[in-house]
Amino acid sequence: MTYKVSKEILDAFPCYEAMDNAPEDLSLDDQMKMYYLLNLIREHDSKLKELWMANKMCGIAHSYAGHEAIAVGACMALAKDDYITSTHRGHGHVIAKGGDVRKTMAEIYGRVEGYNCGKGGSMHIADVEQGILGAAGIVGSAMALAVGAAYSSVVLNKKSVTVCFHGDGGTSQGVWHESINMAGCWKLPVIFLTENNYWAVGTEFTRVAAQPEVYKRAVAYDIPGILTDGFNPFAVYKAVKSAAERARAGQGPTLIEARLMRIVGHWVADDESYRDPKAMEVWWQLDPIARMKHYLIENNVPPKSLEEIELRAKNDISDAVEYAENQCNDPTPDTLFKDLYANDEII
Amino acid sequence: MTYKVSKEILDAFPCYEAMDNAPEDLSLDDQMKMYYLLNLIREHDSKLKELWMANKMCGIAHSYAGHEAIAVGACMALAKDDYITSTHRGHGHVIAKGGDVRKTMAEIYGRVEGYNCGKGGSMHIADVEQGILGAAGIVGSAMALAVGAAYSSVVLNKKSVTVCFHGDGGTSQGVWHESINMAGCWKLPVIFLTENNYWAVGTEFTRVAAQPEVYKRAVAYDIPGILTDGFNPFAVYKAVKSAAERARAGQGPTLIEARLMRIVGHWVADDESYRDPKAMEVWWQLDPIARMKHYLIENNVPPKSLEEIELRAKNDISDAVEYAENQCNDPTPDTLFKDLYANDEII
Amino acid sequence: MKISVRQAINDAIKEEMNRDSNVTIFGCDVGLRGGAFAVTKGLLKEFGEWRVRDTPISEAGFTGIGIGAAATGLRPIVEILYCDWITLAMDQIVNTAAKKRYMFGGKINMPLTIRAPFGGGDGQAAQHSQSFEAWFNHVPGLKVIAPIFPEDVKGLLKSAIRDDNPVIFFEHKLSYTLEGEVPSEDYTIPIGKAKVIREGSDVTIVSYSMMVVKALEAAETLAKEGIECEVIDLRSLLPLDYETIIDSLEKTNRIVVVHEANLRGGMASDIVAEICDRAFDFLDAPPERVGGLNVPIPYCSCLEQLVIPSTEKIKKAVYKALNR
Amino acid sequence: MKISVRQAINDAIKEEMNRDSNVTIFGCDVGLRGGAFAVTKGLLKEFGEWRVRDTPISEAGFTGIGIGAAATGLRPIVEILYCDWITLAMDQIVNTAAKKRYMFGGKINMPLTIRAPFGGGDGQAAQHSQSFEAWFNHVPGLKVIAPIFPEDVKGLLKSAIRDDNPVIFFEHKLSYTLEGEVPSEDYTIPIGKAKVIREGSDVTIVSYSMMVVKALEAAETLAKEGIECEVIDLRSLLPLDYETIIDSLEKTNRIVVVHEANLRGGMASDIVAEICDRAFDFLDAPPERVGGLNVPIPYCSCLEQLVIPSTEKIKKAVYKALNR
Ligand SMILES: Cc1ncc(C[n+]2csc(CCOP(=O)(O)OP(=O)(O)O)c2C)c(N)n1
Ligand SMILES: Cc1ncc(C[n+]2csc(CCOP(=O)(O)OP(=O)(O)O)c2C)c(N)n1
Ligand SMILES: [Mg+2]
Ligand SMILES: [Mg+2]
Repeated sequence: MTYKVSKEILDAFPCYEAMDNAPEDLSLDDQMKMYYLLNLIREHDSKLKELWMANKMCGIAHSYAGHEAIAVGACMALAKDDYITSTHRGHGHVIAKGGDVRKTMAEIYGRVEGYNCGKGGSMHIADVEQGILGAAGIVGSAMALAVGAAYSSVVLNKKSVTVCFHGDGGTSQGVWHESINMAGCWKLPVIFLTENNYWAVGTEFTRVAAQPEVYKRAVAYDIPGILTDGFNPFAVYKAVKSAAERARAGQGPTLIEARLMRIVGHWVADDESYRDPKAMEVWWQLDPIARMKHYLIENNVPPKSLEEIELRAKNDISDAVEYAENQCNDPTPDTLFKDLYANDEII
Repeated sequence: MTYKVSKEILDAFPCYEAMDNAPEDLSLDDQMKMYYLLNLIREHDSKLKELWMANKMCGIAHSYAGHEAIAVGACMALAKDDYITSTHRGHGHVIAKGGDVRKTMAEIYGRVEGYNCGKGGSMHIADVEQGILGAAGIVGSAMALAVGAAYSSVVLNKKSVTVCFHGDGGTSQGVWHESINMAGCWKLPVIFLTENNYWAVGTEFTRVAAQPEVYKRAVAYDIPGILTDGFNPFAVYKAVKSAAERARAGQGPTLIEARLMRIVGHWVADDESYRDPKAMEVWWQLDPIARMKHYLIENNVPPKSLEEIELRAKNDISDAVEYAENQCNDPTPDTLFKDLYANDEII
Repeated sequence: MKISVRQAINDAIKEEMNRDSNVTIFGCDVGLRGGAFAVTKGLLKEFGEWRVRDTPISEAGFTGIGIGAAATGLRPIVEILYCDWITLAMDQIVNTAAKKRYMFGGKINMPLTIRAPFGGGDGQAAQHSQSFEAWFNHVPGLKVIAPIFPEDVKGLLKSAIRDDNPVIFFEHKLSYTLEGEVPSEDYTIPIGKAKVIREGSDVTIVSYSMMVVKALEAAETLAKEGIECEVIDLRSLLPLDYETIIDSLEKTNRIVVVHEANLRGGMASDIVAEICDRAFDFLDAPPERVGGLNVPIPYCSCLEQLVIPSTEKIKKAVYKALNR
Repeated sequence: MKISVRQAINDAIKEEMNRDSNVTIFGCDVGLRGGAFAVTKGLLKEFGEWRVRDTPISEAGFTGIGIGAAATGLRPIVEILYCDWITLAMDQIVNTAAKKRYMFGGKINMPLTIRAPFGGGDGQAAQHSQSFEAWFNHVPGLKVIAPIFPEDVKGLLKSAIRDDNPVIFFEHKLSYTLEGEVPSEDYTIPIGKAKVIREGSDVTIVSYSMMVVKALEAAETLAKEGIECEVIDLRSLLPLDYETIIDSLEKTNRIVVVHEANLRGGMASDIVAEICDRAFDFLDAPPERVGGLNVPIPYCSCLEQLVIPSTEKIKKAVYKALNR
């Protein structure tokens, strides 16, 4: 039985790619891991609104709900010592790359046990150990960073590739162009992964992009441009996998456009005055979790084991929230000048 | 008799376009004017080295010698109230657009009678009356300016188009991308004219560009990309003319790559330690002045009238130098704070 | 008429757009969404997309477009949604907007207003909380203003829009709901004039933007202890009204300068140095400065609140100014 | 051994590249051409293009690449050919390089050196002559240095390269041919230490970069009039060695701060304000500041020379400091 998608959505989303077959190199274990990660990210970011409303976090946060296939598909194709750079909508990237949800949640709570000791918050979570070079609050700014990491890999003879996640909005930044140009010219092991979710806050991409089909811009850098279904973790996996192989073989960067729809608000308490949020809901038909679940069941995975995974994800997030809420501490004033300069030098 | 170009050059310069026919809409008078302007610019910029050596100018200057076909071809396709933005190598643009060589020379001398009252110098000559929005010392920075002028034209219902001259080096700046993207998206009447002379100071374009065929990058903005022979004033004229028509018809921008070779040094006293200047000289075969002269003679213009034009250009520049040298004055200290704020307000 | 700062900005822009058809807005989400802080609500509908332009996330590019448009007949207002990102447009602002008139011998006009919401205090961390006014103070060719009360915000924004020079207009991100009286008729407030908003004879407190509110709070509590502070709201930073400051200093002989931006390299240093130049003899005590601590703004409120000057710190500075 | 500043920089970089294979250079024309000012001559040949990288004209991009490389194991030196264009990389420097370690709770390293030739005086006009050190002084997380003599240039550049923080290294464009003795053995000079380069008891002149040379000139002519100036070369601006300044001030009780950058919002204001904080009682006269005039640098020398501080102006400031 194929997964059902309405004609309306299929028409609006021509890059739809059915989830018929898992990529050959993904074991069932891998697939189950992916399913867990999809759920873990969803659970994690579904908590945000509640936390924000209850004043548990300090600033604001952006939910990755609906985008999970991209981070999970991409990071599944990476090794631990590969790098990623992330965005303001970064929890999914961090978790998919191996981040610890206790530490992400603690950071969102502004706790000293958080990844950034409470100094970064939702928009800046980093874990260099896991190759997570950090989220960035400045749209587009991490592009060059990613290229720098890829440059390091070459000079230091590491086999790492770097995946640079960014939104459609980020593709309008100058540094997007500068970065891809240099990476393309020097054939650096970096993958530019555009999460084209059609929106940048309240602005539709087609209103501000001369060429909204991002993958076509690859011609301008003489590199491959790939369009993929951003709601489909297998599709993203395949695209990133082949780009990573290319990169490791010294053939240079790839521009991957993972297309999807930002179904949720821009940030956790977005009133979406600029569009009708109700009209977005049909897009949940493409929910990567539902699609993957359908695929796994079709492929004889017992529903019960999937439910177990779902429950585990839920519990892990509850645990993370409980941890952040009750077992963690606010940073003390004496940490204020710590971490500014190397060796905590004070200037 | 066709104009002779060596096989070596033809191989190295595949975009060579023979000057067989003048564009139909160019009268003989127009052509003679173009011939004059080519010579005027050449004479003007051939003086620079001497002036620099003799300490007549304050800072540095960049010669447009060899590039004349581009400015002259392009500006011939424009009206007085069309706009141009220029670069560090800007004298040619200014003169072709109607600038007065007495005032450019006076400015280079740092005289108060110069276009910028001695405050701008070689790299910043502007004449808003003639639609010359100014040269720019920051490579690439005038891109957005040009788009802004085009934006004005639309809002103010003017018929002006704007030509944005820039070098291959400028195409690597982020603002290049941002500007073309917005112009393309909003279909603004602007023409991006890349003078791809293969070099940016001591760096060959192919060493720093993933896609050195600049016109191909037009795909990234869903606009037309045109490659043209930058040593051929007719070819440039035609390309700009058609792009201007497109722009005036509300169909948006065009990216024109005028390819040529920077035969001269980057700046007037460049020792060119990074390349062999002797090896560049073969490129003078493509000298736009020689080619145009050949064409005109072939088309029955008496050589004598061409020599008259050449002499006139020479004299006009001698006059300009004489003017700047002997009839102009250094700015007086009381002008120091003038022109900083509107109405010479002092803050 | 009592309105919020948000309304004051919206009204100022709307009135100027009605008054002058060359006024045009550029910025991320200024149109359909009406601005992230809802300050441009309704304008797209009223004036159409050619005058209220939603831009891509291209700060350098759309600032540059504003500059080009200003040089060719429009009177643009560019919004940089958070002043932190003005870093992306520094070349355009500093090397082109500020210098074009001068470099070109006065032959070009630059009627450009750049609105830049600034300041911290709401847990948005290091890249969404900064205050960069001191940088622009260092750039000849610009004007810089940072009013806080609705009346001043409206009157000065209108002056900025009408001004033929590039003006950087800082509005505090936490001020949008702050309310106050504004005149009902059309009015402007001249750029470059400070305002004594509280009279006092013991110490002069000079400040701008949100810190004015805290300075007033500090002054009120100090008054209960018998210390009368004169509070000056600078409103404009470039040009800066030293006359008003020195007149006050002549009376109080003690001065405290307060701002939210981190102290090192901040506006307060410039003001103190200038006071030393112009009125050293009026000083009965070292001039005091209160500014943000010299760290990036941390995310968690517990730390953030230590970085941004508090009423308490202002009070301490006043005591210090009085104790010698 | 007597060498030029140009040679000092070249030697410093070469020695550090030999010492540490992670040191890597990025910039326009740093390779094949050996730098517009010929400071990186020969390095491409010696170290290959992966360590000496000619970049496209993408200041934001290649600065960002330097930052990313610094975060992942390299120790990059980024050259911004003229400091005027550092405006293009402000976001990368201010929002990423300066803040990454802090925002990430100390979990990332940022051993990055940004070389930025600065200053005017050679007729290159408004976009090729600026001095922006004061901006970076306002950014916590950075270090800023601006030495002028070959020994200091070499020793401090080596320290900058070895430093695990982002360091902005300003070198004066007119200083490359300036010669001086340097030790022949491997040495470094610590960041953050000023140097008394002339002793005197009447007035303290504090300066850095090219203005140190002019301050010395002024001091020499003043000595003939019997006025003995103590001249301090700050060398480092952030951190800044107030101890050395105050020690001198304790002796002279009069101070003149001199820099080339335009005065308003410049380093001198910060130094004066800080002196008022730390040593007001040592001041027998108002602290004097000498800086560039508050205009963009004009092209013609006749005007440019009015903008940049002259020996004469420094002398006048010394007289002023002494006359009360
Ligand atoms: C330089 C900069 N400009 C503007 C913003 C404000 N902003 C935050 S997220 C965002 C939209 C980003 O859109 P996109 O890149 O498509 O990512 P998405 O939110 O869709 O995941 C904007 C404009 C910013 N953070 N940085
Ligand atoms: C932002 C910036 N970076 C670097 C420079 C130094 N510079 C001046 S001209 C030039 C080369 C420009 O090359 P291109 O755009 O191809 O123009 P061309 O000189 O070949 O005409 C460079 C690097 C500059 N002026 N501005
Ligand atoms: Mg998006
Ligand atoms: Mg070139």
